[in-house]
Amino acid sequence: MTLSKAEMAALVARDIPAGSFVNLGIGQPTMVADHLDAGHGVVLHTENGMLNMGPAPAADEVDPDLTNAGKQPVTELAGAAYFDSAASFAMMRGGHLDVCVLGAFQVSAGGDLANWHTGAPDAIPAVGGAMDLATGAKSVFVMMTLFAKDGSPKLVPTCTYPLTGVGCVDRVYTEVAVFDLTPEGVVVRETFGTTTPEQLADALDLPLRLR
Amino acid sequence: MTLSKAEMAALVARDIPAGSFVNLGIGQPTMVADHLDAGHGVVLHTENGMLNMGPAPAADEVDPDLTNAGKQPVTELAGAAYFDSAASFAMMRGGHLDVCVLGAFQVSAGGDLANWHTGAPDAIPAVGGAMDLATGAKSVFVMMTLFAKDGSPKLVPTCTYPLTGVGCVDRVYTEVAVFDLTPEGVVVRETFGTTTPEQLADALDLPLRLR
Amino acid sequence: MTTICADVDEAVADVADGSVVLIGGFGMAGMPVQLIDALIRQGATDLTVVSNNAGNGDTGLAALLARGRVRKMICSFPRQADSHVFDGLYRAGRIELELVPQGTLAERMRAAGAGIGGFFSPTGVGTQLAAGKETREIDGRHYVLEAPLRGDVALIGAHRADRMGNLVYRKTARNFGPVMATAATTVVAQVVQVVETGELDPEAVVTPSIYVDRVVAA
Amino acid sequence: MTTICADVDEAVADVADGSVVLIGGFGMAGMPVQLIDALIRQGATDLTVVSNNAGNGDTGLAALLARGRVRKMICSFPRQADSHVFDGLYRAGRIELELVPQGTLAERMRAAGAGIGGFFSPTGVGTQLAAGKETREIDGRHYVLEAPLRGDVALIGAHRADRMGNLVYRKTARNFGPVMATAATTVVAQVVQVVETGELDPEAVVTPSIYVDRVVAA
Repeated sequence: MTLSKAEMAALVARDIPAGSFVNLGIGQPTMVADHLDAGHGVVLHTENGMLNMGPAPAADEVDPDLTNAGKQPVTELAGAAYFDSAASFAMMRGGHLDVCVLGAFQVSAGGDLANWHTGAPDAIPAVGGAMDLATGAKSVFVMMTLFAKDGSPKLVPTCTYPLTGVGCVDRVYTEVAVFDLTPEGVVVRETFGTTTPEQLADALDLPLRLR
Repeated sequence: MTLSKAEMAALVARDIPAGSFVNLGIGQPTMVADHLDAGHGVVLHTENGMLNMGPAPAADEVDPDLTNAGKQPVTELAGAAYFDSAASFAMMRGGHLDVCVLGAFQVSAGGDLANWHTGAPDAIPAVGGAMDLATGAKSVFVMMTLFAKDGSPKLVPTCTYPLTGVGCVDRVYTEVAVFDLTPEGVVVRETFGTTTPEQLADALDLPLRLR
Repeated sequence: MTTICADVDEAVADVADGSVVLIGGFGMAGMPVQLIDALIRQGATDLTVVSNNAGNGDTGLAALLARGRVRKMICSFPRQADSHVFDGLYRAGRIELELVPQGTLAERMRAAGAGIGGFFSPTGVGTQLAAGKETREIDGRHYVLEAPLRGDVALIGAHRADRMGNLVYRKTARNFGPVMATAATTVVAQVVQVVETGELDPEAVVTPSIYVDRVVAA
Repeated sequence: MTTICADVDEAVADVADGSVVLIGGFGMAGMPVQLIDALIRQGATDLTVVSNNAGNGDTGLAALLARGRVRKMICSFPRQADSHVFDGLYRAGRIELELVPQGTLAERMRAAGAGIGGFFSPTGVGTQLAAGKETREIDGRHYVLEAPLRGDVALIGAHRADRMGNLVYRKTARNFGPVMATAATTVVAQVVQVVETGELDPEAVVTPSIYVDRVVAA
């Protein structure tokens, strides 16, 4: 048994400290918002210039001037603030966000992140705010499947895809386990279903430590 | 006959192009504001974070939250905007002000400005925004007496006082003449009363050109 | 002094071939579509366009790209679900791309507007996007030196202007407008409404009039 | 998360000896006088204070200086008609002074808040205030490299806060408050009024709550 994407999102939401300022990357990380408890006081930041972003609007309340980083319509919660892109990225790069949650192609044991470019010759590269987030947030959480479609691990000794940031990832959420990337090495924080740390150690080309 | 301070201020005001964005330094340059024609559309900037600053208020309308760079009470004109100090100096340093008017201890023929520090051992130095203005404004006008109290010229071959900025002054208004500092040298733009360019050439240790 | 233009064509009449054009917007939010349409009619070509994205769908920036007027895009995120115009040009080798992290893109324009000659950023250190750039360790952290990015023209979308040229924006459509307004020689703002001077709250003005050369209601 | 403090003494209770304290205000406009009075009562000493001026008259920052609590002032304009407290300490050799051009002072704090490791500024090139600093010619213009300036604590004066900690200021009392709020580990804002969350216009918030640790009405 492995976790569904919704279950992974709920897990990440559970681990975000109350009152944190959080940026959720485009794609799967956006789902984390659905699992944040309103009473928890987490404030969502969107790179295009807003704090205290709310959920998607009803179809008849879509405002083209109010979108998230994925260009999807969102809403405004009480206490929101708007600012321009230079101010938004100053906030990110300056270390003011507590947590960001990003997707990844690969994460290395040392915390290197690759999530912006496959490096394929015909690929059109696009980086957006990923490098700023990876560099700036106090804690960088990654949500990804542990294995690529071809079965190769995505938590690796060294990234083969072009890097987004060096030594920046703190924790990796996957469908079978959560890993903490620490100065002492990769720590298995928890496993799900029938997965055991021994199975993970067999499947990954990495030394793993138990929590 | 020499010009009064008010006459000098009127002269400077006359030379500021319509619609300019202008910063007036503390002290004598502040008087230029009294001679600007409202229909001329000149917008005054104050370094502490405002555009479209108005004149001093009536005594019973003083607002301690609304002051100029000299900490004197001022007023707000229609179309005003407030911004913080970082934004105000970004505007100054970024070359967006058309004209600034500053006082000076000395100006060199090459346009060096000395106006922040006498260099005396017991003097307490204070620079404020003078270096930012001298460096950033498109045109830097100086208002000063041509001679110090001891009779020595203040328009000099080389400044002996500590510099505020290098090669930054475009024009010098004095009680006896106005000078343009050009790549070809110091040009006498106009003289007042009985003063002649020949007298100026005798009194100053500088080659002078006529306009 | 800000000119209130009669129409968008007047507002972009003098854009020269070969110009660096800063175009506001994050996706379509804040994109000055009517100004871009006017620029298409005006005919300037061989342009370098700086914008966060490289066009969405077939309107606005995408339409300018489709006409072959843009030699080079400087942006952070060209690849999107609806970026087929750019994708086609790029794959055909008909457009150059300079990819810049979004925060560095904003900060490079901020530096240009603020008179900063260069700045050390931690973003991108150790990645392909820092390749060939000067790096430096400062207080134990690694940085890459980034240069200011200036425009000849900025085309931005704002919400309201007063007749002096002060601007306010609306929600996340603000994005790149304010920083682009500081970084270009000529700044043209398309707004929904021009109000009388004095009608905007001076505490809430986002782009002061000093940065705005032309305003047009569109 | 922002704490709404019951009084100014609670708001500054943990300021440590030897701290770098950023203090807002341009002269008395925007100076958080009640927070400074609380800091005097609290007793922290050996402080480095960053503020545009070095105190006016005998209240606020001048009172803190008069108590001998400040080892070093970093400011742009200490000498004023009413700066007799600072003048006396300086002439007696009882306080250090680091003089910084006002725009560089603001930009160094902005850099600290924005994660910038250093920046090239044209201000001060060729003057005593650039002596000993790295210089560089970039595109034909000369620049001096300036370093970020961080605080342990910022004490600022704003006009209103909501309960989340979003701040708005009033007129030219805004000055250094917003940039100092980005540049210190702990940011304490003294406001005239705390309003319910939702009562401030999100378009007009100047300092978003993320930058504010403590708010106190005073």
